[in-house]
Amino acid sequence: MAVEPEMTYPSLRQGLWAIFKRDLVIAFRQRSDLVNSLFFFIMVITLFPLGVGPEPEILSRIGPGVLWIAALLSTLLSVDSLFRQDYEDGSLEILLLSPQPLFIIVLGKIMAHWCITAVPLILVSPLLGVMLFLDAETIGVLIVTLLLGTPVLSMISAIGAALTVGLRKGGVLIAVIALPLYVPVLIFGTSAVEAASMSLVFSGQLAYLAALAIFSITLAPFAIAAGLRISVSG
Amino acid sequence: MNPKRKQRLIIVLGIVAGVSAAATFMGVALQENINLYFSPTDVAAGKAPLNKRIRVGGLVVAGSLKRGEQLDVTFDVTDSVESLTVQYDGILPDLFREGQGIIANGKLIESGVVVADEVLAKHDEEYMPPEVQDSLDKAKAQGKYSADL
Amino acid sequence: MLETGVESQLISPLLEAKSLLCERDDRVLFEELSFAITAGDITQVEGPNGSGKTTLIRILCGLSSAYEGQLSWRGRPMSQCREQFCQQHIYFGHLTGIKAPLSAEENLRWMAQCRGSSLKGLALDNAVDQALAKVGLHGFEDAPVYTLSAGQKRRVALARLFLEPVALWVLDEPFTAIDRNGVAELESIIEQHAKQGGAVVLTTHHELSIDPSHLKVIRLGDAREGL
Amino acid sequence: MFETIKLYYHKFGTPKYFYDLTSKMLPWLIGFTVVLLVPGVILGLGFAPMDEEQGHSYRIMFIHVPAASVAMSAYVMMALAGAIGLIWKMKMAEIVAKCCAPIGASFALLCLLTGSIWGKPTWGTWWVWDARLTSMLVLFFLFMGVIALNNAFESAQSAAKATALLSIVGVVNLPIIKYSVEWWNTLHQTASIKVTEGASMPAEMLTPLLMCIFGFYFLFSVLVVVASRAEVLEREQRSKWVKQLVMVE
Repeated sequence: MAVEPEMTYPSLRQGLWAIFKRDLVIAFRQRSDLVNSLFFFIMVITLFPLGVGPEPEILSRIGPGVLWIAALLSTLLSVDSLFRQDYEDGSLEILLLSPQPLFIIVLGKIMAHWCITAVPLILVSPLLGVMLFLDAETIGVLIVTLLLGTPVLSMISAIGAALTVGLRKGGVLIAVIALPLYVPVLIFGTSAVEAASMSLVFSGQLAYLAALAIFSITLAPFAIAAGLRISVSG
Repeated sequence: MNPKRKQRLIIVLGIVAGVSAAATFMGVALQENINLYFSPTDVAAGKAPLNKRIRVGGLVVAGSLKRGEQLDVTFDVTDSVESLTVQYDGILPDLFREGQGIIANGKLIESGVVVADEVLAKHDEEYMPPEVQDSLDKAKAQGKYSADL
Repeated sequence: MLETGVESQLISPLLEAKSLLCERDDRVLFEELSFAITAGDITQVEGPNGSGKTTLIRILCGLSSAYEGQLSWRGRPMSQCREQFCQQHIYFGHLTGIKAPLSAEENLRWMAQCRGSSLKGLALDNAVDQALAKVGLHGFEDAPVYTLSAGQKRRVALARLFLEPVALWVLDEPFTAIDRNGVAELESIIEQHAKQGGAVVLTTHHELSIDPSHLKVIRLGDAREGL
Repeated sequence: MFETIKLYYHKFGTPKYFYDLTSKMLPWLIGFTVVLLVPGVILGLGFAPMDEEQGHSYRIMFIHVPAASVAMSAYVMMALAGAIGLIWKMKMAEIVAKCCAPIGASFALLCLLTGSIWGKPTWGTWWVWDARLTSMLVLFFLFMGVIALNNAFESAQSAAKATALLSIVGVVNLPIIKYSVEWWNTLHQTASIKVTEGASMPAEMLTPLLMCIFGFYFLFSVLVVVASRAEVLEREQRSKWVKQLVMVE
């Protein structure tokens, strides 16, 4: 009878926390990633008044949609580096060979990514909302929808990032893969804000967004983990 | 319980909890009557704010359409309980007919009067869906064969 | 350190491969490849470029599932004991997995945590310091890795081998970017690991100065296994 | 019973068996396609009665509806085949899944084009952001995503796995997308219940429509089979049976 070294089972929380902390520390040491996607978000939004005209009427009408689409694009832009840096320096292989379940590691990485890219964006959105002539209540609802919706965006785009991490031309491909899947989030997000701006009840849309968020947080990590294994083993 | 089983149990419980929470929210959302516009009853009950861009919807009351000197029109919209008046200055959509469902975007200037900047007619056509059965059923119900998709 | 491995080495092999077959887009890299790695073995995978050395290494360490045949770890099929296997081997590939913005110490710490190491807090700090001292990086613990030279980065990665006793080392070209002294050091480290009852699988283009009688060879390229 | 199913499943999963079987099936499939589609289209486009409201323009329905139906089914089939390939490592399923994508995308495109042509006389515009139009457009995008991903990989094995995963994710999302788009579009509609004036589709219209739908399904299966056979030959070009086949012919 062979004596085996005892298997130590680290708690799932410990694995999640370790990778989350690592990614946050790295992001704060290389601030460019953090700042770039935020500035992209701000600049896209400031382009709209220049493109469609500065009339408050028009801007307040398209404002929620503009903010949402800018959020969506900046998520898409930043997600390419989510696994690519790890893939290029080899730490993705180490993560894949961890005894921890891969989906937990993936979840930790995406949580860190969300904190780095989505949170600053949500924090500046009230300011941009004011620049687009949205009223206070609308801005409040907008922030709630972004809070619920951006995790879904992160999860969906991470699936694209996982599948394309081994490929040289990742960026555009992620967009082609992920954009069609963004449709429901965009619809429910903008619709809630629009309803709020008309003083209609919007709790229904928020409930849909919450359902999408929980659903994607629960199941997407498994798809992302499978995608990473396919990309790395290929 | 051995640690591996325990870990698996936690994962399975997590998935079950997540999926059922999502389902619960979905259920809440479906219960919630998502109003995309104010009905004349809502407006009569004072739910719609004054002087704010809102959306109202209902059926055009037969015989209520009055055309002004130029493009301006007024008509009444009802949900068969209450009704309100819509003033509009612009070209009505092709599908606009009396008895037809419409949506108007605009401002409520006084109780029961909406100044619309946009009037949308409900798509009269019932579209034929890709699924055969569905399309046939609808065509049956409609009695005509209309633009699909 | 590895006393647990000593008993098992006499009884059953650590890693066993039975009739492995790997096809890469209609080209058979190897087929009917069978071998066993027992504790104390140093096994070198040999073959010309493109013969599938790295592919075999990636299959052995569990990164690639593009194979047919059976792999087992301590007598159990690999699919049933992935966690144990992951905890009891270290893979060291072409890419080191070292994060440049982090310090050497931080790098080793997250690697240990990621492996689900039982070391925590002070014990982990000590283990990290000792491992770094072992690869000659004493005094460089807190410097961000991007300030180190390529060889030093490689050493940071190698320090991972000393964090905790691990049964199997899977090394793919471990001698890249390491100076002559370093190579000799690494070779003696590998031999020592084998002597203590560990096992090593490696590929290298470098002529090993390890005693050939201790060295097992898996030869790829002529489609049949050596051993 | 179960064992025999398993046996046949594995047998069918081998490229050679698939090739032999489809050699026998293909004439039948083509036969059914022709028998259904030719009279279906002729009857539909030429002889079915004119619609009282839309005149002749409704006739495009005989192409449009089947195309939409087949495009949807193609996506589901692609995901199913992909899942089988991913889980049981069945090569044949991977090949079929790969072949479904461009064919399904073509049908979705055909559906969008015919819809647009139909929209012009009916709505007076080439495009309407209608729920069904929009969800068909999204379906087309999903197909394009799968095709793009498949082309991006150099290794056919990884490509098959990656696209299988993507199409499974897409299938999970398909109902959510469809539902949300439909719900989004109800903005343009009132909640009023339409009063229906009974009267059903006359048999002269229904018959050609059904013939066209089934004909399109057979057409789809013919296309998938032909494409898969070509793919099988290319992948297995080094195997003995393909060499023999080439020698004989």
